[in-house]
Amino acid sequence: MTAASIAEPGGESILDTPPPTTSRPRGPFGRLWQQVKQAQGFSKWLLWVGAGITAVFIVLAVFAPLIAPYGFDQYMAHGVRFAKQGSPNGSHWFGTNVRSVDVLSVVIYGSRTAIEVVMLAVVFSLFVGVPLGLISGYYGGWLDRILVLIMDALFAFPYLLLAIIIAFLLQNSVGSGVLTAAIAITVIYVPQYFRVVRGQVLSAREEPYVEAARALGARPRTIMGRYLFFNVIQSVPVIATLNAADAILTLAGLGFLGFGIQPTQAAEWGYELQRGVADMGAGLWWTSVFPGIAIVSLVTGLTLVGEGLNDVLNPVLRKRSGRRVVLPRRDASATTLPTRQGDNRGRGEELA
Amino acid sequence: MTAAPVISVRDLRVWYGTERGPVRAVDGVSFDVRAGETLGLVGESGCGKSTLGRGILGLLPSGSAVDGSVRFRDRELVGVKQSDMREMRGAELGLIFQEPMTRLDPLMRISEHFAETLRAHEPELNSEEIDARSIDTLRRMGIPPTRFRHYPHEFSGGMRQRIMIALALVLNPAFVVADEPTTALDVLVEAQILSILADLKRNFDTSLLLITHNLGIVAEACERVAVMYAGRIVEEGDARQVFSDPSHPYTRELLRSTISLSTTALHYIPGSPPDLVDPPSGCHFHPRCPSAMQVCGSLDPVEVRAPSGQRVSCWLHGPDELIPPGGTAPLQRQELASADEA
Amino acid sequence: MATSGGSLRRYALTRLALVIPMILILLTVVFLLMRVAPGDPIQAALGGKLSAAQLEEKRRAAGFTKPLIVQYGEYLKQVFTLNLGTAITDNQRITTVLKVNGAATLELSFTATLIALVIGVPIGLRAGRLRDSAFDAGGRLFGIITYAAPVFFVGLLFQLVFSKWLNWLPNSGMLSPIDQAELPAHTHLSVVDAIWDHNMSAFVDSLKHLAMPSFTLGLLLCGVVIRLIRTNLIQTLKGDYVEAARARGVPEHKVVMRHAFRNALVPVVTVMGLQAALLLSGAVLTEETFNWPGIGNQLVTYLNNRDYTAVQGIITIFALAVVFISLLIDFVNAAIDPRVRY
Amino acid sequence: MPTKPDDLEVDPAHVKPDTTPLDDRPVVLDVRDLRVHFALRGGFFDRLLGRSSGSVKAVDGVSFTLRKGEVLGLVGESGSGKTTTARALLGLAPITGGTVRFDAGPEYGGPVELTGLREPQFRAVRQAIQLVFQDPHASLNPAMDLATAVAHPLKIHHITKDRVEIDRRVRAAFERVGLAPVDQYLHKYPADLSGGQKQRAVLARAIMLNPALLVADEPVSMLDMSVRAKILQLMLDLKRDLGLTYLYVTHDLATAKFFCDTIAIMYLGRIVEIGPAAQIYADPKHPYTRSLLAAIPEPDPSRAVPRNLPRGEVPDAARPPLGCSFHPRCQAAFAPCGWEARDVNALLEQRWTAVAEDEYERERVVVGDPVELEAGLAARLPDTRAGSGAAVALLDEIRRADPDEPFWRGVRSVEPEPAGVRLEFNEPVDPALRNVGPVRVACHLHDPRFAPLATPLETP
Repeated sequence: MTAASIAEPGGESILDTPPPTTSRPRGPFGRLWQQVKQAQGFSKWLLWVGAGITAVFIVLAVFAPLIAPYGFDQYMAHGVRFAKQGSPNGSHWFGTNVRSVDVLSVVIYGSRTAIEVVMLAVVFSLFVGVPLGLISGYYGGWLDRILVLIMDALFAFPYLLLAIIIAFLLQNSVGSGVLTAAIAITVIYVPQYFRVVRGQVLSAREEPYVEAARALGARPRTIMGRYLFFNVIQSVPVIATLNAADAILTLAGLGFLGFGIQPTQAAEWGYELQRGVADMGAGLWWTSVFPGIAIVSLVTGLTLVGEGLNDVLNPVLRKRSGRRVVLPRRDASATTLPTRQGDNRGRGEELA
Repeated sequence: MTAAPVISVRDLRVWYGTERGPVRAVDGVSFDVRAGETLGLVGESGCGKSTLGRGILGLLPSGSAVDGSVRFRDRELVGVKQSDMREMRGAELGLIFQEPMTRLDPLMRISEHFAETLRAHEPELNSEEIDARSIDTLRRMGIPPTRFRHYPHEFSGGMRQRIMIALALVLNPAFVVADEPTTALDVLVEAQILSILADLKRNFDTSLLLITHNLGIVAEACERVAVMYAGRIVEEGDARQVFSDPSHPYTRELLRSTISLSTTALHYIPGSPPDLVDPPSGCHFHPRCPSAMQVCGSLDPVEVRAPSGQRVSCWLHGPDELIPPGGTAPLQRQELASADEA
Repeated sequence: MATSGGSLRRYALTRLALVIPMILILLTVVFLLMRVAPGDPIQAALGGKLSAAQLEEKRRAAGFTKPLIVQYGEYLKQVFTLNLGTAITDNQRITTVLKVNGAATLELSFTATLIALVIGVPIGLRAGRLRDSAFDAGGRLFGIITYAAPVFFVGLLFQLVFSKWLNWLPNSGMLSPIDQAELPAHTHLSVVDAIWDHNMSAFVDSLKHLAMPSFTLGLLLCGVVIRLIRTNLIQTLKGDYVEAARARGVPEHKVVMRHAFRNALVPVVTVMGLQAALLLSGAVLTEETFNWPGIGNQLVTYLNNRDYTAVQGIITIFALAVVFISLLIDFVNAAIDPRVRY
Repeated sequence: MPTKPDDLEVDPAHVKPDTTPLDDRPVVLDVRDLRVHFALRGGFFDRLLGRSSGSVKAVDGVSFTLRKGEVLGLVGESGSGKTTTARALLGLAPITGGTVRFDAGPEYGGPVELTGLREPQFRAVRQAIQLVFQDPHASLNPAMDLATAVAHPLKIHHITKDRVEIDRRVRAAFERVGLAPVDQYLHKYPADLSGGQKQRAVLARAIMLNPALLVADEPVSMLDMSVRAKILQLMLDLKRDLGLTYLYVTHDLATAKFFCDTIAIMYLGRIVEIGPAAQIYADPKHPYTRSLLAAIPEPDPSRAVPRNLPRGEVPDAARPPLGCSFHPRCQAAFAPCGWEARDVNALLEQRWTAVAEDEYERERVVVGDPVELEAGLAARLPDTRAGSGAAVALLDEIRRADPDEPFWRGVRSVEPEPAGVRLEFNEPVDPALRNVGPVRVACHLHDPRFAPLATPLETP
């Protein structure tokens, strides 16, 4: 509490350069889009390549029935059973697996499952984590302390185990489908949103504009809704995409350990990999390599988007400028007069 | 003036890039600082004074472009190799910063800061010599030797600024840039630091470029003053002379709008400083200048020697032969919207 | 603010006292998770094998008929007396499981962390320092892909290439059966046991078994390490004290290593501590892929057998491990950062 | 020489049309013995053992009155409690003691006692008291355009929901603060404006609810020199036109001199001097006020004079010095000012900063490194060579080297002990504000009981 912060009149921080005269489109989404558009160099590459990969999987997921040659659990067509563990060929490009199901169809339908689960999980955890973080951070006190302890405990807990236990416990009541997986994954991501939002609220709460709102007589609800929310959710797109990537790995992990979605419910890549372990021992690579590549690609795609967004939105990582300045030659400017005839001091003494 | 300049800056330009285009932070600046002299560089925020100070030491963000000339004694600093520049920084050229609270590495003891600095430039020193020299410099800045091995967070803001000054001076540099060294400090501590800076040349024989927005500090601590506006030096000369008889309209208006204990009436300059991405043509001050003439908006002013002795870049002082016919007529301007002013 | 004399010991005591509520909360979470589970643990584990009367007897013996609060008390008592009960399905004491399988997990996690640090730290450092260079782009992509590839998939590929096609490394397990039989279990860490016994062939054998699982898990962590170090280094490189060090002419490698990297370590260590969760989760999957006799592998077995007591015991162990790691991390941070101790 | 543009010049005499003498106007704010103490969040261990880790007395017994149309300047360095005082008036910092009576007249609902108000009740008071912050950029929500931000007080207090009415009022406020042409500014975001423009918008928001009292916390200190006068002028115009009363919080004595009718100088949570601005500037009584005034760098090289500055810095508010908080820095301090054990450390450090390295080493061996001495009226300085009397000799030496050091005026006795030396100090007396002419000063120099002691003092 001593000489910490007093006025900094000449402070070159805020009032450094006069602001541009043109007004930019705003609103939270306008601002986000504005920043995304300004991405440069590698960040831009990350964003667009990631978005491209993700878009491919979204298309696969939405139009799976039209794109996939067979159903996700179809093992025969036209009355003919497919070969068991058949190698890739003209009619089954990715081969067939131990259940005689077409691997290509499983991979395509798998993207549908993955995206369903991840979207549900992200939406659920946003709806739980963000308000909790806002309330906890703004009010503080015992409620905050208890929530923080619980969330920290959940966060520190090995997330896969948590998901397994939740899935395991929900098996009897909810079943072992998409919803169970989504809830299990939600539980492990809520603490992340909570932590991030709460952290942002804690720092935003000290901002003069929040105090100004209080000084105007605004109620806590108004302050949270109008002053904190939009300034706090800036980092949410980044975590949401990175978490979506992470959630796909968790879903696959659940499937791999046998606690995920059962093959009768939907096609799931992790489960396919688990079944592929035995095949791999026999040298039958296609039953596991294709679903594996699908996981890696989708996760990579989402992570690239997340990293790209982080570059663009995170003020810490944002660069002030990327462009190199090239000075125009002096004599190019007609108004610059090279003669400095008035100066008759200093020049002559240039070198001692 | 007989002393040779320690630093001689000629036509220096420093531009750096932003999304909106290059910022002409320093746009053709010339001045000298002589041995043992303190030159005050004064200007409002955003006028490029900090960029100028850093430009001399080669500490600019990547993507900046520099040309012109900075001579330190007989060495040219513009375009010098980074490694050579590094060797000169600290040893020959020092820098004191605005915000002392964050300038010391929080994980290192004060003693380690000194050891690192001295070892970087004088590797032959042993640790007793390093300690002795550091403690001696600190003592001259008013830091007791008992606190030599403390961590930065154990010091107050004023103490940290004293430590920063000691760190800049422990190698006895010939030239030091002090960039708003007291702006973040309380007024009593500011006065303490200013008196330390004023003693510099007595104790260390160091030339100082004191960058500030506060005319009072210049009056207090500097022999000469250079007034900077929108990337250019508009007036430069003996401090007493400039303060008592300012030649450039900007200097005059700035002095009048400064609120001091002797202020009896409020005065201000209309408009606000220009955007350095797209500065006004001709004299950058002409849109705000109460004395603007036709010529001011079209031609860059030429530096002349004012009758009172200071160098000034303003068409009011000529040279008359360069002003086109009719150029001295008063400039007709649109009425400024009142909010454009602030 | 400037309270000097705060000691590491005092900090350690304070921090230790905080462990108790953290453990209690985690234990409560574990207990509630396991008890709100619908269905009957005994029925689930042994149903069909025993008669109804025998099941009822088992139920009473296991204490499932008592009120929940009593069960909770007994559970806490168990944990604090370091007796985690006996598995229902195979009658193994959970503490034995911890000793035998825990050692295998420790061996795997430790080696994997080592690999992640050895690969990740230099890449992250260089990528952060040369931001936006080709190296940075490559390093980031490497980090992203190693993180994006699920451990079990990477494990499968490794098995396919190094075991099936090249036949260099054993497909799975911790030791070949012959060494397994010969090597006495001093520590249950096969590499250490082999050295202890001066058993060269067992040593090589254990390393060969360790290679693929630890690399698989190490690569996963490596992505996290690269990202963390890079981001934090970029941040600290912008620090005011870094610029100040440069202004004193401190050589660039010292600026990076001593100032930027050391300051970046504080958040890196903190987040790495939280990544213990990732490590343990990854370990479960790796163990399953390579049939590594670790505690995660054992957990999956018990889960599949619906053995609630065993699952609860193992989860408790994980929870305690998490608390222990976070404690360790805080001590490391206190050692790095003098400000933490106050 | 061009002539000065007269239209920009404003004679301050014109902006104070209310000719009623200040003392005859109604009291808007009456603050008595205001205290804002923050409990120190001690370590977990302390709380576990039930140890209290004390409190920071950010504001410790502040009293002043503010009459209608008055401008009171609350002046002090950082840590003086001036901002906390301002925030407490709006319920943004907890009032832990004293009374604060706010009475802006019947149109604002009559007198209110602010101490003990709960947050929902305070919200109503905040229609009548408005706050302007130091940093105009940070005090506007970056995600809100100016029109929404300025209109927001109307919505918060449910004044009106009529869009036309809101628009009319917002435009009027924009005009009033000089954000014209209005249409050009209505839908800008804070990031698009210069510092001065933002501060105008903040002022527009502040006057939206027709407040009676405006608390301005360093409203111009982050603005450029050439802009400050403009905003101050605007504030004076608003005061004249809207009948406002100002509490002007600042560290800048120069703007305060111009702007304020009354000045209160704060140091470490207390007012040390308060009175009419003209008196304070013409004849400062408290040594602290004197040093503040002497320390302001004047933009006039011919007037730069060497000054006798107080040493050191503002102490930690969690552990304030005994007696007068300013005594460790004060050149004129004497016996009753509160000399105590902790001052011995400062004495030694001051000594060791001055002497040569070898002497320092020699003396440090005698008494060891200074340890953190607790506040108290007796100090024991260890002597590593017990019984040699080296510590006593050292103290004598220090005293001989600088006999005028105020520290010695506070020492009552120096007693050699077996393992060192024991210093005892005079009983500290807390200085209270007392009338000295037209001003009130808290300093023993102006207390007739002690004043005789203040002249060069005989020490035991």
